[in-house]
Amino acid sequence: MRILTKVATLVALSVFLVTAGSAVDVIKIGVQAPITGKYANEGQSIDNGVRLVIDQINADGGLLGKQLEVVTCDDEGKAQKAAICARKLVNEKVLAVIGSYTSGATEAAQTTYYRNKTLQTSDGTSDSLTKHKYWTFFRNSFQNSAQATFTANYFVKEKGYKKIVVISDYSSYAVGLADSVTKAIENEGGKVIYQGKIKSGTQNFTAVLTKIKSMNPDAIYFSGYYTDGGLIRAQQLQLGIKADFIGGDSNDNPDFMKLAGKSAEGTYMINFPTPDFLPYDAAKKFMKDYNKKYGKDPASVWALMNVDGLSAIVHAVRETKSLDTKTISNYLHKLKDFPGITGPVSFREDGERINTKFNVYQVQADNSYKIVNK
Amino acid sequence: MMSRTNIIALIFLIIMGLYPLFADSAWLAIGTTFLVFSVVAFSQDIILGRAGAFHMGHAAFFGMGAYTTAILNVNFGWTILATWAPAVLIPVIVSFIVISPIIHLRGDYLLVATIGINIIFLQILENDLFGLTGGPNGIFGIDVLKVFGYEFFEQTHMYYMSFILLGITLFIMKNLDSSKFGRAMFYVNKDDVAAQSMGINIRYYKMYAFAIGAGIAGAAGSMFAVQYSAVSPEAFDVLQSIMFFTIVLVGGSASLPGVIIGTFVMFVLPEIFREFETARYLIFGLAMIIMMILRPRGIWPVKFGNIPSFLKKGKK
Amino acid sequence: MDIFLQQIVNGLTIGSLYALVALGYTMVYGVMKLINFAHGDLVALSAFAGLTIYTSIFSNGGTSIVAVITVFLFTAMIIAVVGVLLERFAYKPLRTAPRLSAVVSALGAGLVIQNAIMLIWGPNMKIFPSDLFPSTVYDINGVVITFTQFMILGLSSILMIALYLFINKTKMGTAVRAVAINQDAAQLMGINVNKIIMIIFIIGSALGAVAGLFIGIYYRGITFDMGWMYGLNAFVAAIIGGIGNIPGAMFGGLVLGLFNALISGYISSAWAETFTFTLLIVVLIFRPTGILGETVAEKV
Amino acid sequence: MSKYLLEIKNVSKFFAGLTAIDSLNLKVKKGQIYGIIGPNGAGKTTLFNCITGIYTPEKGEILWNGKDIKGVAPHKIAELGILRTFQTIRLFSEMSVAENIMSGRHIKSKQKWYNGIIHTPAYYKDEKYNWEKTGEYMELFGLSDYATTPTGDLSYGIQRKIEMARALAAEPKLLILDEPAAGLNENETQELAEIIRKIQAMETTVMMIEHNMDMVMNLCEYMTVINFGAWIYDGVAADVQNNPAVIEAYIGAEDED
Repeated sequence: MRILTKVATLVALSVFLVTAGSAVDVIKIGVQAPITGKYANEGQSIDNGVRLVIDQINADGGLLGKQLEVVTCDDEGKAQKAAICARKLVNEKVLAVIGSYTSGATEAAQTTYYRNKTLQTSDGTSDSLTKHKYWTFFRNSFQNSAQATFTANYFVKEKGYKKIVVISDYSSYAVGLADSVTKAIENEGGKVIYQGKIKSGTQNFTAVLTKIKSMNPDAIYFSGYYTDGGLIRAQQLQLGIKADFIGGDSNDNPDFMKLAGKSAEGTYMINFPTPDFLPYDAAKKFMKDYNKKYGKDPASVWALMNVDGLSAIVHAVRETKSLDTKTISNYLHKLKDFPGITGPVSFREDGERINTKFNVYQVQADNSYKIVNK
Repeated sequence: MMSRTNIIALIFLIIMGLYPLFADSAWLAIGTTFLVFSVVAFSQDIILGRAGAFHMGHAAFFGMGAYTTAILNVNFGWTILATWAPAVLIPVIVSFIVISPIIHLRGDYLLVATIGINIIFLQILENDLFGLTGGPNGIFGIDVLKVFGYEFFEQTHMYYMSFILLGITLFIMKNLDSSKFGRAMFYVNKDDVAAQSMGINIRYYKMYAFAIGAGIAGAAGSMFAVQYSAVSPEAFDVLQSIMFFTIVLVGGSASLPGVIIGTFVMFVLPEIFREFETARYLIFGLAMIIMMILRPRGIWPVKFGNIPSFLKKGKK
Repeated sequence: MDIFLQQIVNGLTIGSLYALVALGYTMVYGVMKLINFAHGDLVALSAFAGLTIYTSIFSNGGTSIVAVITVFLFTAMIIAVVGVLLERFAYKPLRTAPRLSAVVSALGAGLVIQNAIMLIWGPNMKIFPSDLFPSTVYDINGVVITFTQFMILGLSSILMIALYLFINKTKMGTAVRAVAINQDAAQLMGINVNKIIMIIFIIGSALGAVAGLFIGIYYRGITFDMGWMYGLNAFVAAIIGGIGNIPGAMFGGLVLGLFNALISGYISSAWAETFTFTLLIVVLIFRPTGILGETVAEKV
Repeated sequence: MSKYLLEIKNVSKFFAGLTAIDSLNLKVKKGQIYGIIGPNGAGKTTLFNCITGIYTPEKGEILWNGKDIKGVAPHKIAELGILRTFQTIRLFSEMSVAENIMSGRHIKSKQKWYNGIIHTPAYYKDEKYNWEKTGEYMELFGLSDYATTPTGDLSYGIQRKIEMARALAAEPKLLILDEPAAGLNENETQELAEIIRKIQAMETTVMMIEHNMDMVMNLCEYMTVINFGAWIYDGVAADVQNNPAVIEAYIGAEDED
């Protein structure tokens, strides 16, 4: 028994030394993103984007004289996996976590990061992400409600839709967006004749669409993700429903066009400016570097948003010369117009990014985008 | 004199008890989940390995415990300690309600019906029935255990809480095995016609197994919810049930060391081989096939003959 | 009324896919008393293999009957071979082992196939070209049938009738039925049981392959883990119809497809599986061996 | 109180239109060794299955101490004191001899539902008592040496004994033996007969199906002969042996074999 205790102490001591030794030299940055699963191409883009920027920072001499190291954890876009990732990244003692892509996975991890004083920045758009007012959390995109107001205004004022159908899946993000859009449309004086839900991943949406067909709508708005949106659009036209199809921000992905095939043409997307349309030089340079390193473009603007979140944190560390997350957070809460690749980055007291704008794109025959809003 | 099983159990408990001294926090987290999963695997074993009911929906009971704690704590503000009793009792009550109409189904039919129960449970969670379950995102921000002002939030605390739960589970299993109830389950499992001719009410003992199994799984679920501070539907899906089912059969039905080994092989090994990320489940599947071909009754099959020593006279 | 008819058409389409997959389950179960958990993953494998064959041989795209027939034949052959290998390596060594060991082996085999797909084709969704079949749409009094739906309904009916005739009218089919009833007796009568089991895996896998290709063509997006969902639904269909019973699997598939479409259309797609499994449990409570299954008296 | 321990009144059992038992009547007195004989397929085992609740007869009454027990669940029948053995041995073959016999003590054990989770002083007393009883029955059948051996590893003759010991451990009022001598050699059959006598001495009524005529005639005080599910004759051994209908049934059956 005494020998066992000795061995145990020895092992514990060496473990302590090893971890203590490694913690000094590098600053770890966590990436929590869906590397596999349904949203894999978005998750991989985020991971790639972060690694690209970090490589550049390291090549320029690092941060506060230290090298940065990326630790990626795959949350598969699932809440429970996200909770496990949170524990893992906290155990790795990362300074900040970039991600995740989905609001659900982001929210599931939030509390753990907050309890362990780890910064987190995500592109999740659910309003609820900032409701706790955790000082560790920064949203690098925009709130659903902002998008909803824009969408409603476009539907009612610009297009003059009379009969609008709103569809979502069951995720809190999509339901939240659909509810806000419905409410906003009614505030604008428009009419939502049907609000339906589909089960993500079931592939067969004809049952709901057949029901919608009988209502003869002039617009179908889908607030869920591209993996379902592309199929809904294709099945809509197969069933001979003539209505316009308008997808919320999460439909903006190349796979949408592949899934919809020829039916993609004429589809509308409402999103933050997509990478190609970003007017900033920094964005153009980022896209070029990304393409050079990975041989393809990032899946969508979300990777760029997350990169901006990372850049803002790195900027704050440089300015405050501190690795204390509370100090960094205090600085970020007052950040104004930091030049990001998706435009100026400013945060509110609750970690909300301010000053974001939207566009409506129409998909052309060659699958390119055209801005159609005023 | 101690029996071989008791010695093995003691060595195992000592190793697991000292484990936090050796492990860093990441490994401690894996160790904690290992303990929780072994508890669930034992409860699955009561139903599958002992009573012989083909039950492939155990994640539902595990999830019921987890969600009971999560809902009562987050939505109703109960303390974690106060949620323990309902986290055990609700799965027990639900098992009575949903299993009793199908308990008479034979073999594979019961297997599919229990998969169905798991899927229905999952759908209730995903569809946010009564606005309680949080839909596909689940419930976040579950509290930690607080007793007399102490907060047990560190990984080591979680580990030892799970360790104690495993201890309690082993204690119950031991008591079960040496009682009329544990034996009756085996009789029903091995030959149900002979068992009922001996006066054993098959229905009663299968339900008894389900009730105890559900209760223990519920307790483990409660622990799981607190450990990760979040619960969400996919942690309790059919694939998870299949894992518990496989743990028991790969390790050895009704065998205490077998179930522990099964949990280790099915849960910890994949964690160790995380480096081979992409190929690991492929290898894992192959291993399942090979294991069943080489050891169809499990790695460490059960040995019967656990009788009082005064009866052990023979040499044969 | 035409909405109801539209739902019926939609339901029959998915129902006949379930039926094709269910036949694979029911034939294996009938002969080996084994739930072939890997069958759904074979269906998924077929969709991926078919996509690769199509894009590598007919990369210029475009609809051509030759292309479609080639893809279907090649894919069905490949999946049949995989099915036979599956039986040889994962199930045959376990024929005399405890029943649950074979179940675990089947689960392991499913994991192997699923992850092999992921390693070969990657974890992301792959998308079928939209021009494999012409995008013609038939509108019959407001009820819309696409060419693809028409093909699914037509080809699966033909395959099912062919299988029914094979099982009931040919010598080989009689041998299959004999092995299903009593393996030992069939062996004594000079039937080569191994050969029959091989034939069953060939037919079951090939039918699953056809279903897999149709899933790809009809729904376009395919993922490495989709086999599980289709497999489970098809398996439930087989049980509802009466597992081990070939017309039962066809009947069960169509019933489940229709039931699903009507539930999704008139109640909620979110509860579709709850209704599916409630139906299953109710059927099992009242008819423990399925709707068309025979009740077997137990011998004591 | 009825005069008879068990009374079968006009019992009929059908399988998919076939008549397995046809309006059968018989009466078993307390303390008897009662034989049921008849050719293969005569419906003897079906009759036992009806008595023990595995089958429910479509017609007639099964009176136990004057009360109808038709359609009562098998485990309840066992609780009433009717225990049985099987024609094809049904032991819990992976389990040890002691554990098998202990299953007979199930209905005598007074453990409460919570004793499966937590043990109480009453549990310890009950558990010890029943294991001791198990030990007594192992002693009685000469099985003590095999206490920890899995029954599947033992010879046919010993397995038959274990099955009887298991049923007897439940202290039955009526013990039903389905071909107890099948597969036994002459010595073992001899031993078996002695054991059955001992059982009778323990005030247990015995009903048995047996093809070994020497043993039946030697042991059974009264017997009923059935063929094609129907009564042919009943009486004491000497009468049965000389009855022309019985002889014909047996010879006819042998022709068919």
